[in-house]
Amino acid sequence: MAEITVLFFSYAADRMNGRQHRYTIEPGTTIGDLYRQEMEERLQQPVAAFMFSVNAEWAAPSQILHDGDEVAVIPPVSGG
Amino acid sequence: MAEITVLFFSYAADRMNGRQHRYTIEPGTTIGDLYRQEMEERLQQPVAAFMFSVNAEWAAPSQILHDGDEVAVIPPVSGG
Amino acid sequence: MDIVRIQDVPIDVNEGIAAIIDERAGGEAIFLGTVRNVFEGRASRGLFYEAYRDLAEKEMKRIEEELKREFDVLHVVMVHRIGELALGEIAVMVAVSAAHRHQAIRACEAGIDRIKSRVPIWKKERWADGKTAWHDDPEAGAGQMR
Amino acid sequence: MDIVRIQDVPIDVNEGIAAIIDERAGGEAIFLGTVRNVFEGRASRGLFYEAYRDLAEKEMKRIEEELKREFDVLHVVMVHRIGELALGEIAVMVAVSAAHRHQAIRACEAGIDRIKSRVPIWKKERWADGKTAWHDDPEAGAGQMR
Repeated sequence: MAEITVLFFSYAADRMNGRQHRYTIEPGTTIGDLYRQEMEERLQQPVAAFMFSVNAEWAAPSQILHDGDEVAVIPPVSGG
Repeated sequence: MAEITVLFFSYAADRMNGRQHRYTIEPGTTIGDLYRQEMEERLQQPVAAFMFSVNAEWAAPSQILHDGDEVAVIPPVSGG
Repeated sequence: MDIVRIQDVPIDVNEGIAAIIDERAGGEAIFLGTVRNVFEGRASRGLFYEAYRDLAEKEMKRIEEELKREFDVLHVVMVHRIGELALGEIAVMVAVSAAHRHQAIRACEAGIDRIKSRVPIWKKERWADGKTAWHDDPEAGAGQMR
Repeated sequence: MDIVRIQDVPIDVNEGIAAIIDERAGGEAIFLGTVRNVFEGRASRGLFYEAYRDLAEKEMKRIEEELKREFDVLHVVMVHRIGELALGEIAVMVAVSAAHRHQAIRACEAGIDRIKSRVPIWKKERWADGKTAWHDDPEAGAGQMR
């Protein structure tokens, strides 16, 4: 089992009722797996609606997570 | 007869040995006439090499000059 | 000098200009993004910005390197502010210097375009009627936000 | 506020920015033209600018009106300095504000392009070897000046 942290921003943080959650995952779990298991229902959008990062670097939904990883769920950006 | 003032700028002032000359002209004289009579030899370029203004407004070489007019001989601009 | 930074204090345009001025440069282009009093036809009283700071600064640094490579610019400044901003306040500054003006202007425009499309920063509109909504929130309603 | 001016004192960028900032504006674009230490491959130590001030300010005013009409900008600042300028000093500032960034950037670029092509201002290069030459002087030599 692995412990990971997920950061939420913008409206994703509102819907998840928090800017940071911790999850315990099975070995081999991908970002996409975690999203579908823990977030899709509350965020009400498919995985393709978001970008993701792991340890502050862009990551594909197919990336496998490891103990200690910090994942971010990144809605469409709107800076500027 | 009419008295007019001509302003020179940039390298035209250098070639004319001054930034301002006064000329006495015949009635009906155009900018182009004056240029060919008084300036072409020293400026060593045809009338088409310059823009002109009369009383601080753009003017064509065909414009007829009148007593008191202030003409400017305007080389290619290079501001900025 | 180059500056790439997310900050929560007001943006100092003079800092940006001082950083890019260079005797080799013939042109400096500066873009400031400021808080508008209207968005999509609806009155606003300000914006709240948040960023994923670590990734945002990393991505801005990548954009800086792209601008230097693609547009042959001498210096690049990119500063984005976060937190509560009032109307008219500067949210973002992009400033570049180059030998020639079109390089500088093209690079500056590419800089703000890439910040807006790639850097993890989000804005929440504070509408004049007291409501708030994140930009691009699908639940904010198609008529209110794009 | 709009500013159109030829002046012989240093250009104050903050004056320009203060003039264009507006709560209706989402973008401000500023261009600064500065004195380069090289021109066409030859080392320079500065520039001397002269203007036909009456006509120059009139033409800049016309450009200001064109920018407002063509690009829907809110405010326009165009200031050109004349006299002796040292390396790195600002010779010209164009600053515009608009609702959207691309309008502001396009208008700013059109502003400096039109100043350079139409406003009766001339520059003389002070070469590092002590010689001087007006830009575009046909006698300055094709290899030295365009």
